[in-house]
Amino acid sequence: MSLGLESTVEALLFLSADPVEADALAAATGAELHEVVSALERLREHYEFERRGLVLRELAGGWLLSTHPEAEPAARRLLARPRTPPLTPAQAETLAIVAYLQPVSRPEIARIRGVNAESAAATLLERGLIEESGRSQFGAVLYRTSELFLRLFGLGSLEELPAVSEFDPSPELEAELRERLLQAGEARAAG
Amino acid sequence: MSLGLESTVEALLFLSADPVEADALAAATGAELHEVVSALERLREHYEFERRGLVLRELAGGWLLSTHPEAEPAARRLLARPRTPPLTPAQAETLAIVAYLQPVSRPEIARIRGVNAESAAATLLERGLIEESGRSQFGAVLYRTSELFLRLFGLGSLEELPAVSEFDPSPELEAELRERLLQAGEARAAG
Amino acid sequence: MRIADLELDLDVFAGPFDLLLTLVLREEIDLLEVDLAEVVIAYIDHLERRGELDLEAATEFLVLIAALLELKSRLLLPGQEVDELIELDPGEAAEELLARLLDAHRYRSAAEHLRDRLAGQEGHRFRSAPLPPAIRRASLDEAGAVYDPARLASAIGDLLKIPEPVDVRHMVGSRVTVAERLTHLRALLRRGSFNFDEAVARADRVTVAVTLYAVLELFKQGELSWTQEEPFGEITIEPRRANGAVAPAERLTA
Repeated sequence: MSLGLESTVEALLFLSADPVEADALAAATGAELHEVVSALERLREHYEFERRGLVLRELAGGWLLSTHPEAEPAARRLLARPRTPPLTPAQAETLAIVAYLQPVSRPEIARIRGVNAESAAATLLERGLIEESGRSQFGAVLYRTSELFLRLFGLGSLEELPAVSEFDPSPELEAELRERLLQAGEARAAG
Repeated sequence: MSLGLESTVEALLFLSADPVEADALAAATGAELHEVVSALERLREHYEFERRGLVLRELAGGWLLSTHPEAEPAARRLLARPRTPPLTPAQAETLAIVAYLQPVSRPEIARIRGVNAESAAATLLERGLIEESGRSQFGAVLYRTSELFLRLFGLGSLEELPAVSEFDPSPELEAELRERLLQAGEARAAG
Repeated sequence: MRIADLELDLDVFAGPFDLLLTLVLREEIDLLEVDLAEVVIAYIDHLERRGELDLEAATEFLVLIAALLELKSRLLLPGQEVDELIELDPGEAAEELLARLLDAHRYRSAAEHLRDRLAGQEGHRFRSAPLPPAIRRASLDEAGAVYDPARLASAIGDLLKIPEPVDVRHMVGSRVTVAERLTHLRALLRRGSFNFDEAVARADRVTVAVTLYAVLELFKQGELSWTQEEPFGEITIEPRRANGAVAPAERLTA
C-alpha cells in the first residue's frame, strides 16, 4: 500500500517553511483540488483530536505546519540557548576577521585566510555570531558581528575588542590593519 | 489536559534543524531520560504503524524527523530540486578516503587516488559533506566528514560504516594485480 | 586494453608498459633515465586513438604513474646520503606499487558503497526552516560570556604573520613556453649572431632555463651553432643553414 494523500501532504508541509497553497499541493501530488482540501481537513483533525505536537493552520493563502503552543516553553529551553560548541580554528579566524574589519565580504575573508571561507562563515551565520550587513560595491554580501556575538564574548561594545597590537608580530608597519591582513594573506597564498 | 510527552517531543523535533540527543530532550521537557526514550519509541511506532508522512530516525548521534521516502516524487515536484545530487566517482572516492582516514590532507588523498583531489574536495566542502579539521604539521588543511555527511548517508555515527577491510580486494584480484604488475613483465623479460 | 599492454617507444626503452615496470623494479633500467612524461603522452595518444575511456584501466595507470613519479622524485631529491640515492630495493618498490594499486581498489569499492548508501537514503528529506520568532527572541537573554575575546586577537595576530618566503618558482608551471622562446631566438637569428646574455636580458631564471632549452632544440634542428671560449664565459650563438654551413648573411654581421 502506498502512502496516502493525507500523509503525502503532511510530508510536503513538513518540508515547507512558508505556507503552501492547496493548488500547489494538488499539482505536486497529482490529486484533484477537492481531494487535497479534504486531505488537509483530515490532517488538521488528526492533529487536533489526537493532541499531536503539530498544528495545521491556514494562513495568508496557504497551509502551514507549526508546533502546538503548549510545547513552546520546552522548545525555548531546548533551542533558545545559543549553541556554543568550541570554535574550530577556521571559525575563529573567520570570526576574528569579521570582528576587526567589519563590514567585510566573503571574498575578502578568503583572500586573507588563503582558503575558502564558505563553510566557516555559514556556521557562524547559522549560530548567529555574524550577520549580513548589506552588499559591497561589487555586490558581495558583507558581514558584521551580531549582538549575540558581543554577549557570547562578554563585550559591552566592539570598542572592547582586545587591541591587536599585543598579538601583532609586525607593529612597525604603518599600513592599516585591513591592508596588512590582505598582504599577509596574499603572501600565504603565494607560498 | 496538557500536551503529552510524546507530542511535546514531536514538536521539539519538528523545530530542530539538527539531530537532538535524548538527554537534551529530557532536560527541555523536564522528564526522566527513560520516559523520553519510551516516548521516542512510541512516536516512531506511531509514524510507522499509522503510515504517516514522517519518519523518526536516529542519525548523527541524535534524533531527527525526516519525510517518508514515498513522498519523494511529490516533494521533488513541489520543491523543484533534488534532495542531494548524486556524487561523481571522483567525489565518492575522495569522500570515502576522508571518511576512513580522517583527519586527512588533500596531498594524502591525491597520493591514494593518483590524481589531484582539488576540485572533488572543493565540491564536497561546498556541499558540507566534509569540513576542515585543523592543519597538518606541514600546514596542509586536514579534512574530516561532517555531521551532514552522517545525516545524508543515514548513519548514526561513523562506527556504522563497514570496516574498511570489507573493501579489501579479493585474494583473486590481489593475485591478478600482482601477476599483472610483476610476473607478466618477468615472463616478457625472460622471453 | 590492459595497462600492461600499453606499447611504449621511449629513448631508453621500447616495449610494453608492464615490461618497463619490471625492468625498473629489477633495476635493469634506471628510473632516473625514464622520461615519465613520454609514458604519459603515449598513454594519452593511446586514449585518443581508442576514443573512449576505460575507467578501470585509467585509474590503474594513474596510480602506477603517480607512484613511479614519486619514486623518481625521491631519487632526485638532494641532500640524502649517496648510498640511499642509488638504492631502490626492487622488492620494496614492487610491494609499494602493489600496495598503491590495492589501496586504490579498496577506496574505489568503499566509494561504490557510499554512493549506493546515498542512493538508498533518497527520499528522506529533512526540514530546514528558521525558528519561530517567539523562540528566537529569547536567545539573547540566555547568552552568557562563553568565549574569550583574546582568542580573536590571537587569531588576527596569526593572520598578520607574513610567512617566510618559500622559493617555489621552480614548482609553478612556467609562464614562458618553449615555442615562445623559439620564436624569440629565430627573430634574433634573422638579424645575425648574438650572445646568450642578450637573448635573456632581464629575464627570470625560468625564462633563462627555457631559453637554453630552446637553444638546444634549434641546435638539434641545425638552425644554429654556438661557441663558448671558457666555462661560464660568454656564449656566442650564430645562425646555420639546414646543411650546417654558417649563413652568409651571418658572416657579414659577425
